[in-house]
Amino acid sequence: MIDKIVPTLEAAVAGIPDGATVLVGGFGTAGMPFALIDALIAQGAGDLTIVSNNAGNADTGLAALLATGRVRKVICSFPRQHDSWVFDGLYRSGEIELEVVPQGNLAERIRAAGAGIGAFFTPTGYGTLLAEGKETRRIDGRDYVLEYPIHADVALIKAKTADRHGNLVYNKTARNFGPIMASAAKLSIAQVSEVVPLGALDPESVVTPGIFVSRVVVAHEETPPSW
Amino acid sequence: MIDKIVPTLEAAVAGIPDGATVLVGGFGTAGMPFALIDALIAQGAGDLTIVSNNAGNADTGLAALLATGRVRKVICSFPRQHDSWVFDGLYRSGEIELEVVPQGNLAERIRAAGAGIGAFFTPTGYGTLLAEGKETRRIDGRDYVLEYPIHADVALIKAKTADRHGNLVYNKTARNFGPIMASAAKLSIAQVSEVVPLGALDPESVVTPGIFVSRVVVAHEETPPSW
Amino acid sequence: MNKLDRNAMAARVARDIPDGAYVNLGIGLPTLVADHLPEGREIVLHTENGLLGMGPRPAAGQEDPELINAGKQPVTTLPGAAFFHHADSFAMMRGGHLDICVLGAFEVSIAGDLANWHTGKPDAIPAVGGAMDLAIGAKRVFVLMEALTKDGRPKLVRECAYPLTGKACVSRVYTDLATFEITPDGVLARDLVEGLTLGDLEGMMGVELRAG
Amino acid sequence: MNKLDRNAMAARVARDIPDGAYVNLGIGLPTLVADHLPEGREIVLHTENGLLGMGPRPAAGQEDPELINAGKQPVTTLPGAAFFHHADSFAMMRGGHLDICVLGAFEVSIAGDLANWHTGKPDAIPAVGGAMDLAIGAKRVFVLMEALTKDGRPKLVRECAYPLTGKACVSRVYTDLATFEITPDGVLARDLVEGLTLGDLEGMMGVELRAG
Repeated sequence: MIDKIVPTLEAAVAGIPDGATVLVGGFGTAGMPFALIDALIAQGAGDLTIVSNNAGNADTGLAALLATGRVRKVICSFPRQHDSWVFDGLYRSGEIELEVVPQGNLAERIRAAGAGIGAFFTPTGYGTLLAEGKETRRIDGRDYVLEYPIHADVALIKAKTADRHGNLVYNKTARNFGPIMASAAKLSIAQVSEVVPLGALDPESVVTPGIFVSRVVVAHEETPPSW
Repeated sequence: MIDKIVPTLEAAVAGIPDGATVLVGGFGTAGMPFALIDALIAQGAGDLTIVSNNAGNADTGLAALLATGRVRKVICSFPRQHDSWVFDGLYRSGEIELEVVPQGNLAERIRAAGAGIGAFFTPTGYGTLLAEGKETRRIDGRDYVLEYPIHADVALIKAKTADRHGNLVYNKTARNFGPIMASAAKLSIAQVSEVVPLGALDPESVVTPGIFVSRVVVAHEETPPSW
Repeated sequence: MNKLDRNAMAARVARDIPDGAYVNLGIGLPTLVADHLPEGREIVLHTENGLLGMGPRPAAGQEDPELINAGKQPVTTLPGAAFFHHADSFAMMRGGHLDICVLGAFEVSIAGDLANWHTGKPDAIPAVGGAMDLAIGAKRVFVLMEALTKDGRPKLVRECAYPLTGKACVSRVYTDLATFEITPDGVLARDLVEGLTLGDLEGMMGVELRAG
Repeated sequence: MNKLDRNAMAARVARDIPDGAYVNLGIGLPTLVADHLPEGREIVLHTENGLLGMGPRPAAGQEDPELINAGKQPVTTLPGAAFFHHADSFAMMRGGHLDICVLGAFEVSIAGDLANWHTGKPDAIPAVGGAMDLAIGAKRVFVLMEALTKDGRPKLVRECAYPLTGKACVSRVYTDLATFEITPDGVLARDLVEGLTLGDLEGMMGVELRAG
């Protein structure tokens, strides 16, 4: 019997080791797994590498995790925001490493990890600072940069509905990084608003098949506005 | 006003030029766009390169197209079947070129074309006849072969339901190559069982967004069994 | 000489977006283009965080925190919309499926190089978001920007001084003074505001221009 | 010596598939494994043409031509099923998400090389399908085959004579004589059929074996 539903947030994040690379879903607050991030803070793993689109906003979610000092490195596309003061402070004082990746390369690198691709040539970033030192190649008259997959130990994502197999559907633009992150981590953990009986999700509309999901936990939380 | 619905199969395949590379959906008969293939035969374009999983069965569909002598080359994963006598004859008499590609590399090469990827390293096929002469690389202890995208002029696919923007949903395992082929061709043509008003498809469940679809035509046809 | 105001600039771009186009509007000034799309044209807006068929900002009180645009502002969906994940969304861009992308810029070079992501200041925290993907992510990339900086220096330049977002990617530059078409044979200027001559404009921009 | 029959061979493999496993069963003999999955285990079957949660063949008259497996035979879906397109399906395989893949073979080498797609005959039309993807497409690749060809030559060999499907990809080989575990330190043989000694088996297979 397959039952990936775990009863508590504590059980959901159990066993995440020090030194883990953790993918964290969300674009703005949409799809950001706040409850799982809080659970990870409580769980206490350190020396983490966090891969997410941003590097935290205000003092909650990712920013709260960064504030614990347990994050060694952030890989993201857009760390600097009007309310990214936690990250900004750590970065300026040299307490955190940063790898900035164009958003589409970030997404494709995560997808490549899940899809078993060893590396790929992307046109994005060619001829810019972010491609410095990287292998390039001209193919069919266009210039490309070679990018590598981002494999992770853990993914923390948020979806709308799950069944006990871990099949997921999402809500609107909260889908964003969830499906690809689920595929790229050894341990993929989804917080969802509700669990439905097996068979209730239409097989034509499942976005993340359960094979990509290790644990599911129900977390009732309001998504705070991003604006 | 966007209205991609065309009234006839003839209009659906209008303008396909000689020498075109044509992606043809389907795995077995599921998802095979028989009506569009028949229309292409009637339309008369020649010197074609056909990209499809198989190389035709019995005397209908792709096999009928091959029998016209208008196909120069087939790129596929599995040409040889118990009823692929049309292809077999052309191949043995040297009248058709064949490029055999492992099925997952075929799918990923089509996806890469749609996704603007210049080339990618895949583990599939490494160390085999099908990788002979290809660039290889060891990445993180695993061996990979470099594969290139398959860009096409035309895609002929079959879906279940469309709206006038060309948004598509599919039926069961007839989905197969449809979504990636739609993304990889300059002119993507879908035959569907029904057209619904704009807004009738759930935005969460659209599989192929209309941006990938050029023309939609309604074709009522029974899918013949593959077995 | 009457410079175009922001709304007039946005309307000028909007006029050139044809019926049926799939379009991504960048953050900032380009977002304003949505308010000026001509009546009677059906234009499908893409937002890179996973939506085609984006509609306008909802009425106050109707905002959904899980339905936002790339600028993280609340939006709506129009009939015919579709949601997808980030890899699919950027594949759509990188694969050249969007007809037009409208972006802001610090500088555009006469070769169509774009600089719009980084001031290059040594103490700036680098942050690129989707800028580099947008720069190469459409059949045609339009830039919408003021022609001059606040202290009067031209933003259409021989070579970008700011770090590049993308090379040779801009097709056309819409400004408050004129529209510039970037071509392999040089920059064409058109739609000069009343009272501005091509000679004046060349002098202000410091690059060679031809009437287009 | 009683060789296992096809059903006993399939049952032997099925016994080793744990509860909760995601599994792809190749065409031919491996398909038979589905009929022997032990009661009480929930095992999710993948078919590479875009379905997880594949169920058994439907009753006569209930077949759906658009719901088939990789062997193009009619199947059903079980609760919890999901459909996806070909690139996603093969990404799932190539990305190592399946726990087990069960394949037929012409030959397996003691290094775990697999040959199962091509006889190598000069007049054969090459056709690979998903064989090479399956060969590398699971955490563990099990081969299910007779130990000997019809004319008595071993199919577990020092080096494959047939063209390879994949290198060093096979974890375990189930046969009608014994089960072979491919390890970096050599091949372990276990589950020898009654009346067969390790020495007999070594003699028949022509490769060095250790009791496992």
